[in-house]
Amino acid sequence: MKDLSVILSGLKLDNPVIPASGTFGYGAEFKNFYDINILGSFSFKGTTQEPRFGNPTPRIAECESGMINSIGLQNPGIEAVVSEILPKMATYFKKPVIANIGGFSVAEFVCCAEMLDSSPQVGIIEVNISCPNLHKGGRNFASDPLAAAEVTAAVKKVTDKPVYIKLSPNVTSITEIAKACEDAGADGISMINTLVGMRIDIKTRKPIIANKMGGFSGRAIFPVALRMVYEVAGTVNIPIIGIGGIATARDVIEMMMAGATAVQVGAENLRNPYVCKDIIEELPKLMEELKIEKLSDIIGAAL
Amino acid sequence: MKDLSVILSGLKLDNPVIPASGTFGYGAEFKNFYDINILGSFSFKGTTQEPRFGNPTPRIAECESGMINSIGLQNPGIEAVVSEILPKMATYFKKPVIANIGGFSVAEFVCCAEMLDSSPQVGIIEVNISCPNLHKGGRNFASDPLAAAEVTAAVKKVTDKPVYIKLSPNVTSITEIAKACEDAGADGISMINTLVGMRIDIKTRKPIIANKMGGFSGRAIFPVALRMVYEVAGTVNIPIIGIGGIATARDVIEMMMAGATAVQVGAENLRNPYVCKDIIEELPKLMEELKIEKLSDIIGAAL
Amino acid sequence: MKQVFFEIASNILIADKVYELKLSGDTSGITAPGQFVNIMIGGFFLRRPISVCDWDDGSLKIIYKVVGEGTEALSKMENGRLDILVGLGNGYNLTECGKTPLLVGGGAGVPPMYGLCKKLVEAEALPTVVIGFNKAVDVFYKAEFEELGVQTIIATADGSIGVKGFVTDAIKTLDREFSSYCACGPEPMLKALSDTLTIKGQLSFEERMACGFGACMGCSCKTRYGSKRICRDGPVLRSDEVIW
Amino acid sequence: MKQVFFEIASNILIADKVYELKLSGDTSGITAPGQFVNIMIGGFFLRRPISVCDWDDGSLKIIYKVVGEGTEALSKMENGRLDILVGLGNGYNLTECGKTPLLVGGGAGVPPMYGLCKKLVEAEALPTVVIGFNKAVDVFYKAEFEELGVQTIIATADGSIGVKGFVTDAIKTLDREFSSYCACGPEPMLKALSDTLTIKGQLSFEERMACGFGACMGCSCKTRYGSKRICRDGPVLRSDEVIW
Ligand SMILES: Cc1cc2nc3c(=O)[nH]c(=O)nc-3n(C[C@H](O)[C@H](O)[C@H](O)COP(=O)(O)OP(=O)(O)OC[C@H]3O[C@@H](n4cnc5c(N)ncnc54)[C@H](O)[C@@H]3O)c2cc1C
Ligand SMILES: Cc1cc2nc3c(=O)[nH]c(=O)nc-3n(C[C@H](O)[C@H](O)[C@H](O)COP(=O)(O)OP(=O)(O)OC[C@H]3O[C@@H](n4cnc5c(N)ncnc54)[C@H](O)[C@@H]3O)c2cc1C
Ligand SMILES: Cc1cc2nc3c(=O)[nH]c(=O)nc-3n(C[C@H](O)[C@H](O)[C@H](O)COP(=O)(O)O)c2cc1C
Ligand SMILES: Cc1cc2nc3c(=O)[nH]c(=O)nc-3n(C[C@H](O)[C@H](O)[C@H](O)COP(=O)(O)O)c2cc1C
Ligand code: FES
Ligand code: FES
Repeated sequence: MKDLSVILSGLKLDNPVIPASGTFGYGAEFKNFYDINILGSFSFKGTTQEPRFGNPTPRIAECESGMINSIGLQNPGIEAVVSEILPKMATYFKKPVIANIGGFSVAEFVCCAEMLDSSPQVGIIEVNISCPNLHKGGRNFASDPLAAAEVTAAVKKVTDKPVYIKLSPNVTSITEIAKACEDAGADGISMINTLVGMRIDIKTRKPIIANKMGGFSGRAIFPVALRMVYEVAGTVNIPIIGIGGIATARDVIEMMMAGATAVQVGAENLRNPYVCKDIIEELPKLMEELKIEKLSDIIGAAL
Repeated sequence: MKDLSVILSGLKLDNPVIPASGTFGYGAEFKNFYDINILGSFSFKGTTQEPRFGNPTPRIAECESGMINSIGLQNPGIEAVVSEILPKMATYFKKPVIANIGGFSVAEFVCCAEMLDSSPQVGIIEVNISCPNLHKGGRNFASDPLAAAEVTAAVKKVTDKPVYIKLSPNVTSITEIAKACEDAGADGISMINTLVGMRIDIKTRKPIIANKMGGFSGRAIFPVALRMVYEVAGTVNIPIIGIGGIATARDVIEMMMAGATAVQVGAENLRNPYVCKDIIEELPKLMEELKIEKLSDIIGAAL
Repeated sequence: MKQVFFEIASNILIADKVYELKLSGDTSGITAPGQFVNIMIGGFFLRRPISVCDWDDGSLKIIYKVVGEGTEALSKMENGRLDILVGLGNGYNLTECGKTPLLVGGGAGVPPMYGLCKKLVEAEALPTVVIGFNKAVDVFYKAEFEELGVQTIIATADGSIGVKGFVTDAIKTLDREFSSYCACGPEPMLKALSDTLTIKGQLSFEERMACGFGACMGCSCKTRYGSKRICRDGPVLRSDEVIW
Repeated sequence: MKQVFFEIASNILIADKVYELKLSGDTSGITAPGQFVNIMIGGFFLRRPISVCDWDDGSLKIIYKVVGEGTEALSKMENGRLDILVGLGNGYNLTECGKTPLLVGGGAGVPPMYGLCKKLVEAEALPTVVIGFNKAVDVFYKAEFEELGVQTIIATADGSIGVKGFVTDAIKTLDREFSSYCACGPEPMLKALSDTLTIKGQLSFEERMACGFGACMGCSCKTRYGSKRICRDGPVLRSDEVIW
């Protein structure tokens, strides 16, 4: 029997496979495809303080080996999530979930984290700092080490749950941001969020996405995500959840060798709703081939 | 008859299709595949002051819809290029060429530019500022607006040829760097160079590339390149050569609508040596379909 | 909602750039006309959403227009297997259609009207069909609708066949009361219908989609009853909830 | 150096994970044994470099081992067309081989030795062949070499067939003088040969490649005569220029 378990800040997962925020909703649709309790965990759709409709449509554009999304954090707001969605989720998902929160001010992150702190279903709070900081003239939290540290420290103060900061790849030095988060008390790093990308409709001569640009993800971004995880793993001492372009068991192994303790699968869920199940079934076979007994043994093997 | 011509800082090209530096050598291999005089121009392999062997091998790794290279600027040095290679090139390429230069100090860029200034074959000097600045502790010229401006101004001083600065995408704000180059006198912007990427061999558990990381390019990076060209086109008033993931005539049109005056095709040349010829033949048909008479009319159409 | 691997039975051109694709495989996931399927095409990242045109136990028919690279690639497949998610979306509600519904299809919006018409006829309703195209070469499925025994009016923008003008012009020629209307087609057509007709309608919308099964919020739209996902809560919306 | 679209004639398993692929198409671009071709495989960005094993007017034979996803995909193709760049690299120089050359192949390095052997025999030289494998199930082409009328010694690491040990062990059993040697196989084997044999040798090297035709500098190596590109100035290097 292969041992697929990994531990994220004291939370033991049966396996390292976690659907990524925004690509799995609250799990309700996927449970029609397979028993989602086979997953390590899942990260639910990014939640903000107030309900948000999100961006105008079209919100989706296709790319070679990937896609662009511009959902704009559509969600029912933290109150509805805590009081309506989490209780419903408890009926079909029996493991601790990763609660992804977004925000446009430090206060918004703090409010969301506070409300999630008392939920026993939440295993980890994942703080998506890729949104622009409306209080600082739209500068991104994720591209400024001071802002990233400020959010981290503030969220840490209001919750006892492990806090993972989700980083954006659209920066000159992601290690600098990761280090700032670690120093500010982050329990782990989730990385990477989407690259900023764009497509133009050559017939209409206009951007396909109503908001012009959006977040580019899918298989195409794997080499960038892997490199960044490798760099950050060489810099910080907290666990990393590797995200970006993962679609196969081989990708999972490669990402773990780069230094990730667990992984999240994003866009691939949208084209192949069974991908996480496929990966979980394939992992023990691939481990056999590669002579790996305990999956956690390979974390950072390439460092 | 469709008009495919475009003008880069006074230099009229028959069409906007230019093989990118490092993927076309000095044209000698490609002339065995087709008559390379059909090209708009081509950008030759990055040249440094001294000859360089480059990085250890393996230097190549494959990715989904792309590849990583870590050539490390292998080249015979500027003197050999000017005195031996350019005269030989004159026998088979009859159009002005784009001279790509690299450097690890401002003085190195200046030396290369000076030596190329007197060559009538050189139409444009393309300054690849993605190399680390050895004089400033390895900080990248391309990620620091001041360093980028310094190189630009210094090179401009020693040559009357149009100077295009080639930007790296691995930065938080590419518009900031582009603006700095424009303000320092750049005649145009070439963008983008490769994204930093990595792959690991899961059998050996080691990075595939000897130098661990390398430059990721090919179709996968097109949405990132397009977005950055669009951003920079909205910021500067000098022409842009759009580079990154271009493989089809549709990509060329899309990149030009984003604001590029011409384009460069990189990695795709290595897998399909005929790609530039294919694109040049396909462009008039696609223009017919899209009711475009003069290709230069669509530059920046999506802005 | 189900993943099924279908075998291509045939894939033939039936009008200018329009193909009819017959597939065999498990159709038990399909529950209503107006639902759609989401087709994986080799070499493309996203699936392509296409309406169910007709189905029975073990076979499925869809009709698609070649508009881009995905549908172009699909049109070249002569045999083999296709990975398809079936039974997506709500579809039309037959009860709400009433006894004498008007079915309106425009261009690539015609196919779901066929399946709907068939189910209505089976349920002993008396639908009337109005379908619009640009010109004669674009027209398809006139005979198929007529074989169902329903009155079928064609409108073409250039008048080369049937009533000259839009579906709304053709509807004006029908001096009759309808219990409700169902429509699928370009958004301007849907809006024109909703502006002209006072009876209740069920309108099918399109949006760029990623998942097609409700998980990504890629296809949201605002309605009078809050935000809805075209792929899951739609594609069929009631005329009184649509915000134009 | 030429792009050719070849038709797959056959693609069969001839040893453990080793396939022989016969192709028909224009082989006029191939000029010497030891050259290689670069094969585009659907879904992969880079082509896969594989040595020419044998060729005549209109047909080409290559032998490849399944080691990763590309060769795995190739092994599943039964028919169809392949986009291949042919005539890449320098190949072995027959004149330099002399009258009585020793040909040494290891594992996936055996195939080019066959084409070389054939050309040498045609040129009335008297080659001796030593080929090494890990174990009996890996062995291929013993009979084919023997059919050329040349002495063919097999070495296997586990001794399950032929001489137990490496090719160098097998060579020790040959009490004879050779005019030169030619080799292709894993780098440790090439180094061992170069360390043991004092005669002139031509050694074929492998490197990760992007273009395969000399444009990208992906495959450079340092030699005593400056830097060379394995794909263009190689894959065959002379033993006296190699820097180990
Ligand atoms: C619910 C629904 C039902 C549909 N039913 C039919 C049908 O029965 N017959 C038919 O011909 N067409 C139908 N369409 C439209 C069909 O999905 C598009 O024509 C098709 O996706 C175009 O793909 P392409 O690769 O050829 O075009 P490209 O433009 O190359 O596609 C690029 C991307 O844009 C998306 N896209 C392009 N046009 C549309 C569109 N109109 N709607 C949604 N996404 C689009 C594609 O899915 C793909 O992700 C339907 C669309 C939806 C949403
Ligand atoms: C000049 C030359 C001649 C060769 N001749 C033969 C031959 O006749 N028979 C044979 O079985 N093999 C031969 N090889 C090795 C063959 O190219 C690799 O086994 C093959 O590319 C592996 O592809 P893959 O997709 O299965 O492996 P993967 O590991 O999935 O490939 C990933 C990438 O690495 C490259 N790669 C992996 N292994 C090698 C290697 N050993 N050498 C170069 N690139 C590699 C691939 O080309 C691809 O770009 C030759 C290599 C070279 C350079
Ligand atoms: C449709 C979509 C919606 C997303 N929404 C969120 C979100 O709400 N919060 C978040 O932190 N990341 C969000 N992401 C980013 C993913 O969680 C993930 O970081 C990114 O897509 C990279 O992984 P991938 O390449 O596997 O898709 C979203 C991604 C997609 C494709
Ligand atoms: C093998 C290889 C070598 C390269 N060498 C150089 C170089 O010497 N100088 C330079 O400015 N860019 C170099 N580049 C970058 C390309 O010119 C181009 O900017 C980049 O690859 C993105 O384009 P693509 O996606 O079409 O490949 C190289 C790229 C590749 C793939
Ligand atoms: S397309 Fe994903 S929710 Fe509708
Ligand atoms: S692989 Fe490109 S030069 Fe050899």
